[in-house]
Amino acid sequence: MLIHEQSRPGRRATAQAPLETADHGDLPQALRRKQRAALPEVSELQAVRHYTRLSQQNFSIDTHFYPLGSCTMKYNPRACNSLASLPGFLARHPAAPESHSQGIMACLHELQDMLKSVTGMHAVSLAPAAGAQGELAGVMMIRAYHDARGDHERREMLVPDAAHGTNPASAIMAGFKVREVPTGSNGDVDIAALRDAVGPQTAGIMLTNPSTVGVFDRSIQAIAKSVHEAGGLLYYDGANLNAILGKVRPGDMGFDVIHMNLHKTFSTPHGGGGPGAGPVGVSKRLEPYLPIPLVTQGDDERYHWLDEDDRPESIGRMTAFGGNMGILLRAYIYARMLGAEGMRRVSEFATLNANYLQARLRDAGFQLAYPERRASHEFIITLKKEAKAFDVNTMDFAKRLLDYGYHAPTTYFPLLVPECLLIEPTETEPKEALDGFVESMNKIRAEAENDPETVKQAPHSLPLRRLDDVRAARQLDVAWKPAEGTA
Amino acid sequence: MLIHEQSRPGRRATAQAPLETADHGDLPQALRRKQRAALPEVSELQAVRHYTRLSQQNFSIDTHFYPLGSCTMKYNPRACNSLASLPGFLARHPAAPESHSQGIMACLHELQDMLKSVTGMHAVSLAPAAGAQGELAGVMMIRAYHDARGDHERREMLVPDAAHGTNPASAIMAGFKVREVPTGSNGDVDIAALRDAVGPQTAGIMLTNPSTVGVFDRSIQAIAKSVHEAGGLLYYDGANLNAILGKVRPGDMGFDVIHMNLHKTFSTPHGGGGPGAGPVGVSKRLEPYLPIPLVTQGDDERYHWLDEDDRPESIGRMTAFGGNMGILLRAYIYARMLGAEGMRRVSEFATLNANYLQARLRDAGFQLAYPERRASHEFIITLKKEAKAFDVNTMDFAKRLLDYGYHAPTTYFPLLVPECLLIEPTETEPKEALDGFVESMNKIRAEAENDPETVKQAPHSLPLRRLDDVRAARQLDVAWKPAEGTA
Amino acid sequence: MPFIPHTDEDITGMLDVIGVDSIDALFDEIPKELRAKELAGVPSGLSEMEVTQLLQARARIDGEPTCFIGAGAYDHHIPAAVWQITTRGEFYSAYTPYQAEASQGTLQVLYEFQSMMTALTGLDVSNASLYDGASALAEAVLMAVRANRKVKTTRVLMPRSVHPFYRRTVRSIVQHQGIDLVEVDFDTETGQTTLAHCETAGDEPFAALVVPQPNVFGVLEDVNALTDWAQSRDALVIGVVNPVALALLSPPGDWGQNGADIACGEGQPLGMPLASGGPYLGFLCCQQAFIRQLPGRIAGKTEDVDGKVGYTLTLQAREQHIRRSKATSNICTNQGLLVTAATVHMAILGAEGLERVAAACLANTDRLAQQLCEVPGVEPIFEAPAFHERALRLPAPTEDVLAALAEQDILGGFDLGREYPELGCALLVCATERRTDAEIAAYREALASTLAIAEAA
Amino acid sequence: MPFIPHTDEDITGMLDVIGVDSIDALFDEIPKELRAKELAGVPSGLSEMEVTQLLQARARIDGEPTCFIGAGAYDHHIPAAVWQITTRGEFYSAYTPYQAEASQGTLQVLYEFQSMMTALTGLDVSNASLYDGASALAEAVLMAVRANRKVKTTRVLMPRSVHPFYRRTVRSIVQHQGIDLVEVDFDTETGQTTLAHCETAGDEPFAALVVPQPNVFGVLEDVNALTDWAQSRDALVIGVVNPVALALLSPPGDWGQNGADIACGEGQPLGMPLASGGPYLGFLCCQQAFIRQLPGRIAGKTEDVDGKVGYTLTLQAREQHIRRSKATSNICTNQGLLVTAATVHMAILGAEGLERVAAACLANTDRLAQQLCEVPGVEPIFEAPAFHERALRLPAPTEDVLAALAEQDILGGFDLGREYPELGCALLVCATERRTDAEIAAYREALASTLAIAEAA
Ligand SMILES: Cc1ncc(COP(=O)(O)O)c(C=O)c1O
Ligand SMILES: Cc1ncc(COP(=O)(O)O)c(C=O)c1O
Repeated sequence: MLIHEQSRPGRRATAQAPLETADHGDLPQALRRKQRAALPEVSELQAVRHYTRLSQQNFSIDTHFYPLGSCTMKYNPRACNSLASLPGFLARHPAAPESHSQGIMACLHELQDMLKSVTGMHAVSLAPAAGAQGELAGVMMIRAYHDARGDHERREMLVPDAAHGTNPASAIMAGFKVREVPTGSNGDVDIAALRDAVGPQTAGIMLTNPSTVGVFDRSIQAIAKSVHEAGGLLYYDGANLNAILGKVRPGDMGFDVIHMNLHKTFSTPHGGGGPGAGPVGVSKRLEPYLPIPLVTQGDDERYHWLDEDDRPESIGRMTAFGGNMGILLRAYIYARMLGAEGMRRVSEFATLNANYLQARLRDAGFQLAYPERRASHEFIITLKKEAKAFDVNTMDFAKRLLDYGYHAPTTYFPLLVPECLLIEPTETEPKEALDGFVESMNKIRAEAENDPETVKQAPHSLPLRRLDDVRAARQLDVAWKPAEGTA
Repeated sequence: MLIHEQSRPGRRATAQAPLETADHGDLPQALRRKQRAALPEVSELQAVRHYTRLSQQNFSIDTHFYPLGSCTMKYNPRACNSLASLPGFLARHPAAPESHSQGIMACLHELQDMLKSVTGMHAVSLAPAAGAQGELAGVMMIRAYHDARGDHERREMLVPDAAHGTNPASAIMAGFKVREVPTGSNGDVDIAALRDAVGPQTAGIMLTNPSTVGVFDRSIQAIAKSVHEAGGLLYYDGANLNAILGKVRPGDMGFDVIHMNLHKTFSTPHGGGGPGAGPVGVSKRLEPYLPIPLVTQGDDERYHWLDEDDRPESIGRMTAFGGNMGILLRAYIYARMLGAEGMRRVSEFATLNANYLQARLRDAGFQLAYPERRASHEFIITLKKEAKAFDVNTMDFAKRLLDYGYHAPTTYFPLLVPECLLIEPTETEPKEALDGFVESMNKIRAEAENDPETVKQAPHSLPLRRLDDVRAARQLDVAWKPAEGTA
Repeated sequence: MPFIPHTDEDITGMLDVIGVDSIDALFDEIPKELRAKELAGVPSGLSEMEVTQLLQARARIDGEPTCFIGAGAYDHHIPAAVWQITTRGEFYSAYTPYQAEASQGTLQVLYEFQSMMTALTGLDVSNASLYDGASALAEAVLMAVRANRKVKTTRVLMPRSVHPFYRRTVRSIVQHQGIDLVEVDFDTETGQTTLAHCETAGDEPFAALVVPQPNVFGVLEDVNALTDWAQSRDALVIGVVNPVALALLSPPGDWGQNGADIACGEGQPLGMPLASGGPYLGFLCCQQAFIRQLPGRIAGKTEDVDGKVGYTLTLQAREQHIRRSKATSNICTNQGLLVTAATVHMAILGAEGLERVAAACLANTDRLAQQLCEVPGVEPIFEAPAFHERALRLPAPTEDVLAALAEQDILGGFDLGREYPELGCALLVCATERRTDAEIAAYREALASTLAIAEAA
Repeated sequence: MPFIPHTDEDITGMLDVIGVDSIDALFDEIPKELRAKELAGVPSGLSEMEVTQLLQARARIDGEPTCFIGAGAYDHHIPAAVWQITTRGEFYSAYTPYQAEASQGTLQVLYEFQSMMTALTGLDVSNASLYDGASALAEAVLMAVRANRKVKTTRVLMPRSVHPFYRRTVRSIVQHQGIDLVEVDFDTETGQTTLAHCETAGDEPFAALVVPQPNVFGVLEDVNALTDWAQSRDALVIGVVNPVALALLSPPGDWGQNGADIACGEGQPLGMPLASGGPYLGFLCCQQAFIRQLPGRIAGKTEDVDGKVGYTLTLQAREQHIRRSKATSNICTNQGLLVTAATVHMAILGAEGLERVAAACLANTDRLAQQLCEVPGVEPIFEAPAFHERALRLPAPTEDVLAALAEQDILGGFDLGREYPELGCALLVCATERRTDAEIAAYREALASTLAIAEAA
């Protein structure tokens, strides 16, 4: 039942609004609202009960193993939330003067430094609000760089076919044309194809390494060389940074720009779809273009903002107030708890878990997409064999996993592997969770063989059975509306 | 699965203990622990996931209608929790000097005053930790009063048969003998029997009004007169204060002592069984005996504690540190949000809800225990008709209600009404919840008639079916123990 | 190992299964020469206790100033229930609801949010959030250019009365997509964008007109006239609105003859703490006709195989993960958790509660402006009716005045003069419902003495 | 109406069904003359915003002093997860699990708590909490007298080294049940209760001996000798223990030849904030033989009709709601929510984590005592090994010194001299793992200058 359906005219959570009725008599009639908005009218208990019960209908890290590939669903330390919510942090207005902002600025400045160190980049801006915005900022900086050199012909961005959809979409937003580069059968970029693709029109390439197919591209140095020699720059999609934290740095691999998804690698909440934070790091030559604001520390040890006036070449402002500060704070807290040694452990154990799960699934007879390769922090299996044999597809497996109490891995991404599951267990899951997952996969395959309908009709144990996506798109209903004549 | 069963030797939530290993070399060997305690060894995520999922297995006010008679399960405003948890309140040590305690003391002092006003008593102590401890304090004060007057023969406490079990148990703890007083068929105390019972041995009577049978005892003035004339005092069990808040005051009814259950009337959390707070209020003649500490305000407007030294006749200290301060604070916040007018509304709407639900159930054919009477904030129905006709008892009804998403009312209490349900909807429930409850009761009766097994086997929709209480008591297992030979 | 559950035994067993003898061996595909050394810039790990002490000190260091700044972020009361619910693990630690059956909580919240936003804005459909108000405006501009089938142009009229940070953000984001942002000036008497000013943009067609309500000065624009004017020229109208103000003000869907086409804005006033600027929440609503041009996620109602109502992400073909380079936007992660907060907030306040908040802010800011204008030399800049901000002219440089006030722990407002030099020493002040009479009086006193000193100097 | 959902329409409809025409009519059985007038002492209601402002001011007013007080309540770090989980509505707003099937969350937590407490104390069974440590000791005393079948006496030996507040609470609660509390003195050199002191209680039998470990001075008692001595006289032994200390110290179940019979104490150090003294949590454990004398609730393991494991309250026949005047205690509402916090806390820390906390407290208090004793005139009072508190003798009246320190926002400790005049100017100090070196150094400086001034005066 919707909260709107629990509404009764005149019901109120009275303690929550000013009790005294203030006058607003001098608002011109023509600019006033004629009819109250049809917001629900419920008591505070009703709202609390409704949303508490709704929350219970979610799978989440705090309740379930959630091996959603590419998303790094790992434990969000609770301290990050409570410390970022200290009254002193929550109360600060974004336009408060520096005299009253030293606490948060100290955290941001240290975070900039830690991110530089961890990525091997020369400078970092925390401004972008999420990964995709970091991508946009990143490719805009590539463009600004070429433009500043008068190199206006470089309008083509290379993007591997395995790339996340945000990569081509961001390149387009920055005014580039996108050219796809194929992935070789071993999972690495097809280097010959890449060499054919580069040229004077090449602005750069957007890569993630390890890539979205879950392997570390061994020819990264050759790729870098080839793109750089053609005059292009290398963009690093940091969504997979969890795999290499403290082990190998994008800057050392030859990347010129990187964005990081702090909501992945630095474990800030995914929040049912966000918020995130997508800081960008750059090599020295791109530094002038970083999005503002930046935090700097003066000789007096005090922190200062750098904004448009201080950074005339900046690509500018990505949001009104400098980004998702509360998320940056959570990432900072997490980073301080991990420390250098903890960061290295992140990638080590993420990789251990992925390789273990990969080995166990392989041993159980599931087909790996890249059987010859090490898994990074994630890996791909393809169920095309099962799909053919039992007429049960990957989505059916995914839905049936829900019945077994596991969130499904990412399905049908990347696009180049048919019937695939992209599986990312993360470092915070215990071995028992991985073993339980394997056991469930085995059971489901047995069901697929013996009782395919059970799998095809899944889920069975959740509040709802399988939902009709087609109906949702055909008979569009995206907002509750009051019945005619009411409200 | 128990958290212990998820334990693996050497697993740690490392961020949570001091990282540096401190020395404790000089503890004498004979006093040291030989083997680590078998506490679970889990990661932080495992603990969070385990307890988050466990929590989801509870019914609670925040998730369900919970009409548990005598318990006043109403909405616990969330602000009370967050404000009582402000760092300044949480950090204060109980033995902090008055110079550093003025904030909380101001709240406690005002709470004392508000409780005086609301009960019509002369003075209040906030010390008792819950209702039962308030009762103990109350009857101890009665004893101290008689003793101080040299009236040492008064060793008998009158307790109506309908009283809550804590009443006789508390009287015994204070060294009284308990004498039961019967309830008349109209729900009021049998006044003739009472008159027979009082005498020079009478220390007092413990009453709640409205009583636990859900009606207001109309002869309260006669009762008071009769007990007082016999030289006894009147004790008011404030568990039912929600019914009369702002409408009629125990002090005005003639009571000499009262305890309040702030976790009921003042809506502090029930917490799965506690904590509570059981302040006591007294008439002037009992004031010297109040349990300590008390808060007083000096001429300098500063607050001071009154403890043993200041109050030589006090019955003393009920807990080490003066009571459940955080709960008192929550009650204070609630009281301030309600204000005088809000308090009156509490009893009005609690009573409206109870009488409405009573009327609807009566109209639906359920038998009321006291059909001639107004309900107070709660009322009793008896299912003895249904039990006889369908061989389905009150407990079966209760369990089946769980399937319908309602917590069961109190069952088999008070003892004098057979097959009874004591139903207390509270003022914070909307009419829809009451209507839904009636509908479910009707359905269950129909099931009892047509398909009694479904009712007798209930619940069906919860994670567990009906639990075996007898087995629990016979094959006692009250703590997990590590397997022999292991830690 | 913080947050890592592996025991030594686990590690050995797992390596065995994999068939390697050290974790390091798992990284053997990474060229040796690339392997990272020490992370010099990262200090060693702290325990939660230590990090708590550090952060508590940081949170304390800046004191507890009284805030009279608005300018796009507002210090409203947030019911305690809002964040206690929002931070429940099931909301906090879930991801985008790709498996609808396992995410009905999030999905229904999105649907309810969309319903509430359409109710507030008077438009047909809403998405499920964008990053913030400014980036939402950028998306709205791009969307309008795509959606306007009547005129094929990339010109968009952008009044200068739109918040300067919004205008800059829009410029950053759209600059490489050929959008031509044409600035429109405002009337320095009233602070309003008049039709006359709009006309100066010339006769060439334009795809859309942006209409802020209230505008950055707090001033109410004549939205009806502006809407009709733009639509009569085949342009779309994009309202940039404050959602709390909408409790009192005519919703974009009601503007002019036909209503605005698109509305966007900052959701922060709906239950988000100031928190230095984020995370907040951009919202974007539009008329039904444009839904396929709407960027961002959308939750839709549907049924399961038994006919039970449920919710799912819909129209995903607009999004980057399906449409890739042809998507309506690159946005992926949005502000889901803030949507949850806003939804709970609106459910608790209801329309009447929001109206009370809006009215109290209005009254408080009136009182503040009145009192400050009693200080010699301080005067209102604009005449037109305003919502809960006021532009004031000071007899001394705004920057100096603000610095002096800050020393007294009063954050006196937003320095308008820096953005609008033509207004002179201009200050934008705001007093939400949380500002008390005592705080307003203290501000007045502090301003009076500050200006007295400035004059004496 | 705050927290009341009724609309006017609801009210009318409901009154109709009841058959009365006003809410007031529902109170018509209350004699008119008893009806309350105005509630003069209760101010009008405040909105949540107003009450927030009020409470924030109250929470701030006393500053943020550094706390070196222990004396029964300890300033430990509490993992953030503990209270974020504990305050989840399903735990926070549930009642006693009378309907077991609808309360498995609470019940399993109780069972796990009992399991953890038996592990810590080395005893067989635990109840599911009492109000606090002091009232738990009172219940333990009553229980021991009931449970001791060998000697029929109501004499109980109570060392003076037991916290004075505990002794007073015990006295209040048991005074009318004929219990004879016999005080036993301590050795002023070592701070320990020796057998010689115990012997002074005379030859008469006694039902139980209370043994604090550590005692109120932080000093470790020779629990093995005391236990054997008492049990050889057919008395039961009641340990009063600090649960964090138990991570390092021999558990009551291991004391002497046969182990203590009962152990109780304050659970506050297991995840409860200081919070002015409560809500905390009393725990009570005992050997299996005494389970039917144990007061308070107990959760037990059982099965449902399908044989699935579940939990339920058990042995309720001991309790007041069944046994009424013959119950083991009058307790009903206990400290359930704190049990939840303690259980999560212990699960997160584990035995090794608790051990680290205990060791860090020990080391910190050693350091503190050492540094304070460098101040001229300050010296340790006792010689025996101690846990995380130390009794120090001051060269000036404790009360004055504490007041002077408090002015510098240092809460210097607990005034022992007030309770034990024979110790002179005595101060009990404590430094938990949260106290930093800088704070300890600051205390030392402040004490030195305070005493220097005192001497000069
Ligand atoms: C590989 C990859 N790149 C980019 C992104 C986009 O990041 P965000 O969702 O933070 O915008 C994602 C996120 O899902 C991703 O997995
Ligand atoms: C009528 C009555 N009296 C007394 C009590 C005891 O109060 P508490 O549980 O707070 O100890 C209760 C609580 O259930 C009760 O209902």
